[in-house]
Amino acid sequence: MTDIKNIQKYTRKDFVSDQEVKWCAGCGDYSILSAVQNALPELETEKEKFVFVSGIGCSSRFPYYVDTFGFHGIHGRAAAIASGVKSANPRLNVWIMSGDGDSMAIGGNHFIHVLRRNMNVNYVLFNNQIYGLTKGQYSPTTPLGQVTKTSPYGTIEHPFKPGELAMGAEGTFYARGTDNNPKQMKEIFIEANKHQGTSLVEILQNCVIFNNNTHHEITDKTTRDDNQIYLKAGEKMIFGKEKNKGLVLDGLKLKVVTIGEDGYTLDDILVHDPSMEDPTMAFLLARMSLPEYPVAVGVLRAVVAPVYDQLMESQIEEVKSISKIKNMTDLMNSGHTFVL
Amino acid sequence: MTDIKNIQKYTRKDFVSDQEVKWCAGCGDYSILSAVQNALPELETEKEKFVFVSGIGCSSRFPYYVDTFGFHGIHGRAAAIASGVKSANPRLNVWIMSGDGDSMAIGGNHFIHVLRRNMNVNYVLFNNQIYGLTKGQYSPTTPLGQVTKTSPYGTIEHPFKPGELAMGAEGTFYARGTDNNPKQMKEIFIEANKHQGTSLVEILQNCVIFNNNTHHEITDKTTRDDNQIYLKAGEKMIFGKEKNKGLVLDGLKLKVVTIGEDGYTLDDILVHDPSMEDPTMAFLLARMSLPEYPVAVGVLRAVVAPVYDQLMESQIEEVKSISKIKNMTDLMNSGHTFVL
Amino acid sequence: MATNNNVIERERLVIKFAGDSGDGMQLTGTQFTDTSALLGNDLATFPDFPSEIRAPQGTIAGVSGYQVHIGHANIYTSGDKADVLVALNPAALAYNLKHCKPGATIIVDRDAFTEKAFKKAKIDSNPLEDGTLEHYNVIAPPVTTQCREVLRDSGVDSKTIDKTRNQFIAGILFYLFNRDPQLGIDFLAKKFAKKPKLVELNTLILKAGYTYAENVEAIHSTYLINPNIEKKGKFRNITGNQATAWGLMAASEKSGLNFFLGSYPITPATDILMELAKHKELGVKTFQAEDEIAGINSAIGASYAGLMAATSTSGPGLSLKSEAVGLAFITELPLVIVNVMRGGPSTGLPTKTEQTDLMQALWGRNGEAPIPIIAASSPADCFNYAFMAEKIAIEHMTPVILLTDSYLGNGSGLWKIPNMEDLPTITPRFAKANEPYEPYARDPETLARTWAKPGTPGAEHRVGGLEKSDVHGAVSHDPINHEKMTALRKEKVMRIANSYPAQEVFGKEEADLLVVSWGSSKGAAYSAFKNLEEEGKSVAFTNFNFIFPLPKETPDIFKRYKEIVVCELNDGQFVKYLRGEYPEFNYLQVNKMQAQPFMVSELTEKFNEILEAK
Amino acid sequence: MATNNNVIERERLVIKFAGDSGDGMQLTGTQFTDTSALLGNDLATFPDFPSEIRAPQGTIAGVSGYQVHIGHANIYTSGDKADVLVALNPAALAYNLKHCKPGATIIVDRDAFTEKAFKKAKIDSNPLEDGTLEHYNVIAPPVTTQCREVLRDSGVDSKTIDKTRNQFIAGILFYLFNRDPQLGIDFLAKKFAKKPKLVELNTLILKAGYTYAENVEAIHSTYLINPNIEKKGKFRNITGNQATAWGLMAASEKSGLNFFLGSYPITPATDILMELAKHKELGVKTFQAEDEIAGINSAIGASYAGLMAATSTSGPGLSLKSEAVGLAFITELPLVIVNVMRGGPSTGLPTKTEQTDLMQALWGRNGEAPIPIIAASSPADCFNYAFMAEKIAIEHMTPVILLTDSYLGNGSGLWKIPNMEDLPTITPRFAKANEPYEPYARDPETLARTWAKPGTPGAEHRVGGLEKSDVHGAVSHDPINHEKMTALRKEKVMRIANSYPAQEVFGKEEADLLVVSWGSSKGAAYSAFKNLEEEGKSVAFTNFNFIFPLPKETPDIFKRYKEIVVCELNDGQFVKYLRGEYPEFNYLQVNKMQAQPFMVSELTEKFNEILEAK
Ligand SMILES: Cc1ncc(C[n+]2csc(CCOP(=O)(O)OP(=O)(O)O)c2C)c(N)n1
Ligand SMILES: Cc1ncc(C[n+]2csc(CCOP(=O)(O)OP(=O)(O)O)c2C)c(N)n1
Ligand code: SF4
Ligand code: SF4
Ligand SMILES: [Mg+2]
Ligand SMILES: [Mg+2]
Repeated sequence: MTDIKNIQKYTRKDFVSDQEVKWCAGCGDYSILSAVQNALPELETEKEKFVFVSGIGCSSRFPYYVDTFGFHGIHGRAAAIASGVKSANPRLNVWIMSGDGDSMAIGGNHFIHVLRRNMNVNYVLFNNQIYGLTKGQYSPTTPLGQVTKTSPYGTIEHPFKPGELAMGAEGTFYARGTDNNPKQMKEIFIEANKHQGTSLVEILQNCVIFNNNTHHEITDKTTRDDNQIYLKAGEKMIFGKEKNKGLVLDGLKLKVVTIGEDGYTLDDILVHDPSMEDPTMAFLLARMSLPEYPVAVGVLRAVVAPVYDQLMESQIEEVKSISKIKNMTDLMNSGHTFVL
Repeated sequence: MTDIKNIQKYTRKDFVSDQEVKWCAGCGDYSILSAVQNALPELETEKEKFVFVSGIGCSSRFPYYVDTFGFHGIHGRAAAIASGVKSANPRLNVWIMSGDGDSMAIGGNHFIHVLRRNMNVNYVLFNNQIYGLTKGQYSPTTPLGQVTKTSPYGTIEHPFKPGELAMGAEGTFYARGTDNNPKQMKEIFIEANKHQGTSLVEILQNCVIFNNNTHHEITDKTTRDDNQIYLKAGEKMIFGKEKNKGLVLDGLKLKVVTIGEDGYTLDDILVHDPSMEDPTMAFLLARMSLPEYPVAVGVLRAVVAPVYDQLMESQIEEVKSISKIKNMTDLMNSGHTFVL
Repeated sequence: MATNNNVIERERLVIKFAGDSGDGMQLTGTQFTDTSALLGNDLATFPDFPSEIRAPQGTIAGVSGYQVHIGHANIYTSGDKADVLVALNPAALAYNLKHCKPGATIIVDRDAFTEKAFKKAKIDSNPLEDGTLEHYNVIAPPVTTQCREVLRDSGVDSKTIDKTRNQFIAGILFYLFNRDPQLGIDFLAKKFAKKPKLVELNTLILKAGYTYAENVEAIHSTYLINPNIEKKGKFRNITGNQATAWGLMAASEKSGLNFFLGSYPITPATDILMELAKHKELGVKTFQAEDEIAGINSAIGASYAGLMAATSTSGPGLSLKSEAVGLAFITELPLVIVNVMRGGPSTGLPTKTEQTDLMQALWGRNGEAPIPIIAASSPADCFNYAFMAEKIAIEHMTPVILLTDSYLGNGSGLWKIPNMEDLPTITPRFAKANEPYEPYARDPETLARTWAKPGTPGAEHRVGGLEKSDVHGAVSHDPINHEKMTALRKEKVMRIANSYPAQEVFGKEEADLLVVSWGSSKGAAYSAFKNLEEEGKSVAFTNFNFIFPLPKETPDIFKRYKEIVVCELNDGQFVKYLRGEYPEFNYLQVNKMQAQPFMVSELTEKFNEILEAK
Repeated sequence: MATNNNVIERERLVIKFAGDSGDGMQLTGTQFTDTSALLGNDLATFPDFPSEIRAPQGTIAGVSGYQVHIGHANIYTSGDKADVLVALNPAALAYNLKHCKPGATIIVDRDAFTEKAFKKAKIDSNPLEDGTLEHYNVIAPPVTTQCREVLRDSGVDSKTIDKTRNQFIAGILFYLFNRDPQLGIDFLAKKFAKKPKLVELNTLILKAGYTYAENVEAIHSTYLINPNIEKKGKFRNITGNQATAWGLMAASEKSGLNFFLGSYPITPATDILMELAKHKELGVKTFQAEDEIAGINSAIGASYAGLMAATSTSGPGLSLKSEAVGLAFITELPLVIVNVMRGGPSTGLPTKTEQTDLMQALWGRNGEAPIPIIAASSPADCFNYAFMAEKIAIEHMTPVILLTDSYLGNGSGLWKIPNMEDLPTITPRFAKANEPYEPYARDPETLARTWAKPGTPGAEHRVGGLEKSDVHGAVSHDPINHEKMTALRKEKVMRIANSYPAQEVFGKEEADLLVVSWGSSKGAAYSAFKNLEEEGKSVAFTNFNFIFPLPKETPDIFKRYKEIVVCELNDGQFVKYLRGEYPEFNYLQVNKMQAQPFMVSELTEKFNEILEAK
C-alpha cells in the first residue's frame, strides 16, 4: 500500500531516541530493543507512520527508546489503546510492546480480544515469567511451585502458555523467539510485520534481577540446539546439534524421533506449514515444552483471515457509496421533521 | 468429604426460591433453571452449602431463583467473586452463572484466569450469542456478519468459541449442552459437580426476543440428531438419526464418516475419552461446527489436575504444622526487638 | 374533524400511555407526540420502563409506560401527574393511578378487566366497579371485542388483531384532542411503509375508535391545545441520547475530523452507541469494546491518532473508566466522556434516573486531575452541550466529562434543527510536518499543548502516564517540575471559563430567593420558579450547565439574593461542591433520592415553604 | 568505645545513606537504625528510590537513598535536611548535597571520585577539590583501597571486596556516634547467619573503618544521642506497610475470623501483599489476583463467605476498584480497602508520596455511596488504624477505606509491641443456624445488618448490586424504598462517629492559630507546631485520622481558634472537604505538590508567616 519509492532508506540509528535506556545491566530487553531497531529500517514504512504502544512494566518502557511515535499507556491497556490507534488510522504501523503481567494478568482480556478481532498490529510479548517492574512477584506465566516474593512457599497457580491461549482466542499469527538470538528475532519481526492481522510474537526474555535464567535450559547456547526447534515454512521440523532429530505425528501427538533410528527417515519428518487454517498443529507446536519436546521458535502460525480495521474501513466506504445522507445537514433534515 | 448420611433428601422444590421469575416467556433460561434445580438434590450436599454467584445479564438473575445462598454481582466479575468465596471456604459448593457477554466480554479476564487456576467451582455459561439484558447488541460469540442493534451493517468481529478458549486457558473440564434438552443438561451438571476443578458448562441458550433461533440448526428437534453428537466417556463417537455416522481421525483432523460406507466400520470410529490429559482431542471436538461437523455436546474434557483452593488450604496446613509462630504475640515478638 | 359543543382550551396537558411491553404503547405515544408536533404544540416525553428484565405479562412489574407533555405554552418537563391515562390492562391502571391528577380522564379496554388479569395484577376487585375510579372521568369501551368485530373478515388471527387495540385508543384520543384522524393514519402509513396490510388493519381500527368516541356519551368535553407560537422554524422530536450522538457528529463535521466512539453497552447510555453505529455514511467509527476500560482506552488511542474521540457510559462504567480518565488528563489528549447517569449506588436502579455521579465526575480518579464537566439540561440541548464538550476538548486539549441522565437520554422534546453554518467553529491545533515539535509546549492563551498526529514527519514524540518534564515531555521525577506541571494543567482547565457564555439568570435582579439547579433538574426547577414568579413572588432562577470550572460570575450572582436553594436528584452533591467553592454563601437544598425526576408541584411547594419561613 | 575529648550531645540527628542500589546503603541504614534502637534512641526512617526502573549505575537517576532520623527527643518525621551524609559515589553526592544542612558531615569514598564517575554523574569537576564542599565537614578516606588492602589475603575477588565498602563507612559511623562497634558486628552476625564468610569479611572491614576514624584527623568531634526516656517497653522497628499487614492480622486474631487478602501488586502497596503472603502459619489467605478488579471482587466474595477480608492497592488501583467498592457498599459487607497513596495523576510519580487520593476515596464511585475513611499518620500507627478499619468494617458491616501513603508505607519507626489482650475486641454478628433471617434487618444501635455465612442452615439469602427492599432484601425499584435505603445506609455510616476516641488537640485551648493536618502530614505539622509552641507562639494542633465521618466535635474545636491552617500534600482536598462540611470557618491552606513529604522547616516558616500577617 505504501509508496515504496518515496521511503527514504533508514538505518538502525534513525530509530534510536535520545532517551537514556533505563533497564538493568544484562536485562534481555536490550537485545529485543536492538532487534526491533534493526528490523524497522527493512519494513519499508515511513518512520513517522510507526506507533509503539505499551502498558506498564519494565518492558513497557520500550516506546521511549524508539524514535517514532510512542504511547506509554497504563497497566494492561496497550492492546486497547493500540486498537483505537489502528482503527482510527489503518495506515499506521502499530506495535504493542508488553510484558507477561501486562498482557496476561491485568491485560488478559484485551489480549484475547485483540487476537480475536484480528486487528492488524504487531504484538511483542516480553515473557520473563515475572513482574519485573514491581520487583519480583509471580506472573500468570510463572511455573507452578516457583518461589517468588508473593509465593514464599511456591505458587499454587497453573501458568498460561501464551501461544496456546492465543490459539484458544483464534489468533491468526503466533511466533516465538528468544532474547539471546537477535538475528532470529529480527527475522521474526519482519515476518510479523508482513502478516495482516494481529501478529503475536512471544520473546523468552531474561530478567537478570528477579528471575535470572528462567529460560536458561531453552536459550543457553550450549543446549539450545537440542532444546529448541526453529520452525521455517516449507522446511522439515528438524533440530538438534547433529540436526538429526525431528518431529513426527503419532496419532494426535507430536513425537520426537532421531532420523536413522527406530526406522525413521527424513521423509517421515513433518514439514512446517504455518499457513494451515486449522489451528491444531500450531496448538500442538505451541504447547511443546521441555523435557519431552524441544521448544518451538520461529513463526508457528500465520494464516489469512479478515482484519478488523480493514473491515471497518471497507464497511464505511460501502455505506458511504450508497447512502443519500452526505453530511449532518442531510441527516438532521431527514425523516420526521415539523415546520412550526 | 461431606458426611452423606447426614444430608436430608431434597427435592427440586427445596431449591425454588420465593422470587418471581422475570425472564421473557419462552426464554431458554427457564429450562436451565429447572435442570439445575433438578440436579441439585442429587449432589449430596447440604442446601446451605450451595452458593450461586453471577454477574449482570438476564442469565445472571439466576441466583435469585434458587433457594440457596446467592450473590448477584456486578457485570463480568462473577468468577472473581466466586474465587473469593471458594478460596475462603473450600467446603462450599460454588456455582457461577453467567452470560456470554458477562463471561467473555467484560469478564473475559476472570474467565480465563479461573480456568487456569482450576478453582473448584461449576461454571455455567449461558451462550445466547447476544447481550440480552441491554436489548440486543452483539456479543463476543455473535457470528461474524450478524446484524444486531450495534452492528446495523453486520458485525466485523470474529467470535470466540467458548470451549476452544477454555482449552487455550488450560481448562480441565468442558461440557456443552442445549437449553431444550433438560435431561441431558441435568446429567451434565451432575458430571460437572463431580469434577474437582473449574467445570465449565456451555449451554446453547435461546433468547427469543433478541436472537431467536440462533442455535436452531443445532437444537431443533427435527435436525438435532444429525447436527449434534452426544459424547459419552468410553463410548463410540456416533451420531445421526440412524446412528450410523461417526467420527474418525484423519491426520490432525476429525472426519465425519458413515458407518458401512467408504469402507468404514464401527471399529474405525473413535472412542470418547474425556480424561485424556492432552487437550488436543478436546480442542478438536470443541471446535467442531456446522455444516462440516456435528456440534459436540456432553462432557468433552474432564481431567485431573491440581486444584487452587485445595492447594491453598494444604499449603497453609503444612506451614502451620512446621512453624513455631502460633499467634500474633509470637509473631510480634519474633526477630529484632528492643527493650527500652 | 370533531365538532363538540364543549371544547376546552388548555395551556398544557399530560398524557400517559401504559400497558404491557407488547401493547404498542411506545408506538401510540410516538404517534400522538408526532401529531402534536405537526400541530405546533411544544412537547416533552419520557418513557418509564419497570426494570431491565421483561417481567411477566399483566403484572405490575411488567408495566411499561410512555408519558407525553404537550403545550401551547413552552414545555420544560415531561410533566407531573397525568391529565389523561391510557391503561391497557388492570396492572397498568393500578400502577399509574397514583400518578394521575384528580378527575383525570382514564381510558381503558373494558375487555381486559377479567378475574385472571386482576390476579396477575394482584388486585382484589374490579376497579371499574368497586368505586376506585369514582372521581375520574372513565372511558371504558370493550376495545378487544370492538377490534375483533371490525376485523372479523380481515383474514388475520386474533393475536394480530389484538395488537391493533392501541389504535382504537388512538382514535379516541384524536377525537378527544380535536385532531384530524388523518394525521394518525398518515403516521401509520409512514411507519409501516413496508407492511401495507398492517397499515390497512390499523387504519380501520383507528377510524373505529374515532367513531366510537364521537358517539359515546362518556366524552363530555374535548381538549384543544393551540400551537406554541414562541417556537418557529423546522423542528424534530429528538431524545437526549440521539441529540448527544448528533451533537458529537456535528462537532466532528465542524472540526473536519473523523469521529470515533469506543464504548461498551450499558443502560441508559447504549442508545448513543447504537445511534452512532448507524452513521457509517458519515464516516463514524464505532468500536464496541470488550469492556468499559477498553472503550475509553481505544478512544484515547484514536485521539492520539488524531481523530475526534469519545466514549459513552453510565455510572458503573464511569467508575471502571476512571483510571484511564487520568491517563487522558495527563497526556492532555482531547476526549469526551459521556456519562448518562442512572440510579445508584452499584447496579442500583439501572433504568431509573438520578444525578448522583457529579462527585464521581469531579473527583473519581487518583492524583490531582481536574477535568472540565458539562451537564445538559433537556433532551434537545444535549446536542449543544455534546457539541460544546467536543469543542472544549479539542481546543483546550483535555478530556471533558459530559453528564446527562436517564431522564434526558430517554426523554424527548422538540429540537430546532440548526444550520451547520451557525454552529461555532472548532479548530484543532495540529503540529505541522517537519517543524520543530515539543509535546508540552503550550499555546500562551489557552495553555493547550499542540496535537501531533502519527504520520506527521518530524513530530515523532512519546506520551504516557508518567509525569513529564515541562515543554520537552521527557519522563521526570523532579519535584519542582511536578509542582509546575500540576499548576499548568489546572490553570489550563480553569481558563476554559474565559470562553463561557454569560450565566443566565431568570427573574429578578435581586430577590428573596434564588433557585439553583444543574443539568436535568432545570426543567422542573424552572417551571416551579415560573409558577412562583407568576404568583408575584420575589424569586429568580439560574441553572448550571458548566459545572467545572464554574462560571466566573457565579459568586456575583449569588450575592444578590437573600436565600439560595439548590435542587438536585441526589443527596446534595452540587450544593456540597458549591459550599467548598463559595463557602461565603448559605445554601438551602432540595434533594430527592427516589430515582425519579422532580415534579414541578413538589418544587413549587418547597420554594413556597422557604419563602414563607422567612 | 571511642573516647574523644570533643563529644557533642545532640537532641536529634539526621543521617542519609546514598549510593547505587548495589552499594548496600539499605543494609547499612538498617544496621545503623537497629543499633540506634538498641541504644534507646527514638527514630524514623525513609527510603528514597529514584524510580521504579533500576537506572544505570553511577548516574544521578540511579541514586538510591535511606534516611534515618534518630533522637533523644521524640521523633515524628524522617527528618528534613541531613546532618550526616554518606555518599558512596559522586552522583550520590551531587544529588544529595542540597538536602544537607550547612556544615554537615559528609562521608565519601575518595576512590570513587574518578573522571569516569564524574562523567556518569554529569558533573564537570571533582567536588572534593573544586570548593563545592568548602563549608562542610568532609571525611574522605580511600575506602576501596583500604578494603582491598584489608582483605588482600582473604581469597575473595575484588567485586566481593568492593561490596563490603559500606561496612568501612559503618565503622566510621560507629566511632562518630560513640557507639560500640560490637553492636554492628552482632547485627552482621545475625543478618548473615547462614553466610559466615560474609560475616567475617564485613567484620574485618567494619573494624578497619572504626580504626581509621579513631586515627583520622578529619573527625574533630563525635556525637552522642542519649536514649529517649519517654519510650519504655518492648519495641521493634517497623515500616508502615508491615504495620498495616500486622494490624489486619491482629484484627483477624481478635475477631476469631480467618483473614483473606485479594490484591494485585502495585507500588508502593505491594509490600502489604508480600508481608501477608508470608504468614500462612497464621492461616492468612492471600489471593494474588489477575488485576485490581479481581482483587477486590475476590475479597468481597471472601467477605460474603464469612472471612475478614481486605484488598490493598495504590491510586490507579483504587480507580479500578471503584465500581466494586460500590458493590461492597450496597451489599453492606465488611471489607477494608487499603490505599497506599503515591504521586499522581495517572501513573504519575509511582515511587513518590502524595495525599492526592482523598477525594477519590470520598467520592470515587457511582451513586450515593458514603464509605468510612480512615488515615494513618505514622509507620507505627498504621497498625492501629488498620486494626480499627477492620473493627469498624466488621462491627458496622461496611467497606472502609484506609489511606496510608508511600512515605508511611516505606518509612519506618519504633513501634511498641502491644499486648493482644489490650487491643479492643472485635465482635462479628453472624446469623445463627435455623433462626429466621432477614438480610436487611438492622441492629437498632449501629444499623448494621446481620452477616449470614453460607453454610448456615436457614440463612439462605441473596444479595447483589441492585437496590433491595428494606429488611427483606428483595430486588426493589420502589422510589420510597430507595430513598429510605439511601438514608439508612448513610445514617449507619454516620453513627460510626459515635464510637470514635476524642479528637486530640495539642497546645492552647484557644489560640491565634490552629494547625490542622491529616494522615501522614501529622509528623511534620506536629513538629512545626512544637517549634512554634516552644517559641511561645499562640498555637494549637490537631490531626485527623478519622476522615469520614469527621469527629463530631470538629466544629467545636475549630471555633476556638482565630485562624485555621490546613496542611496537606495535595492541591487542597481536605480543606475543600472541610469547607463543604463546615463552611462557617475560614481556612488557610499549605499545600505542596512535589511528591515529597513536608519539611518541618518549611511548615514552621509558613505558620510563622501566618502569625505575623495577623
Ligand atoms: C493499575 C496498575 N496496577 C498495578 C500496577 C503495578 N505494576 C506495574 S508493572 C506491573 C507488572 C509488570 O510485569 P510485566 O508486565 O511482566 O512487565 P516486566 O516488568 O516484567 O517487563 C505491575 C503489577 C500499575 N502500574 N498499575
Ligand atoms: C459495568 C457494567 N457495564 C455494562 C453493563 C450493562 N450490561 C448489563 S448485562 C450486559 C450484557 C448482557 O449480556 P450477557 O452477559 O450475554 O447476558 P444475557 O443478558 O444475554 O443473559 C451489559 C452490557 C453493566 N450492568 N455494568
Ligand atoms: S528488573 Fe528484570 S525485567 Fe526489569 S529491567 Fe531489570 S532485569 Fe529487566
Ligand atoms: S431478553 Fe432474551 S435472554 Fe433476556 S430474558 Fe428475554 S429471552 Fe431471555
Ligand atoms: Mg514480566
Ligand atoms: Mg448473552
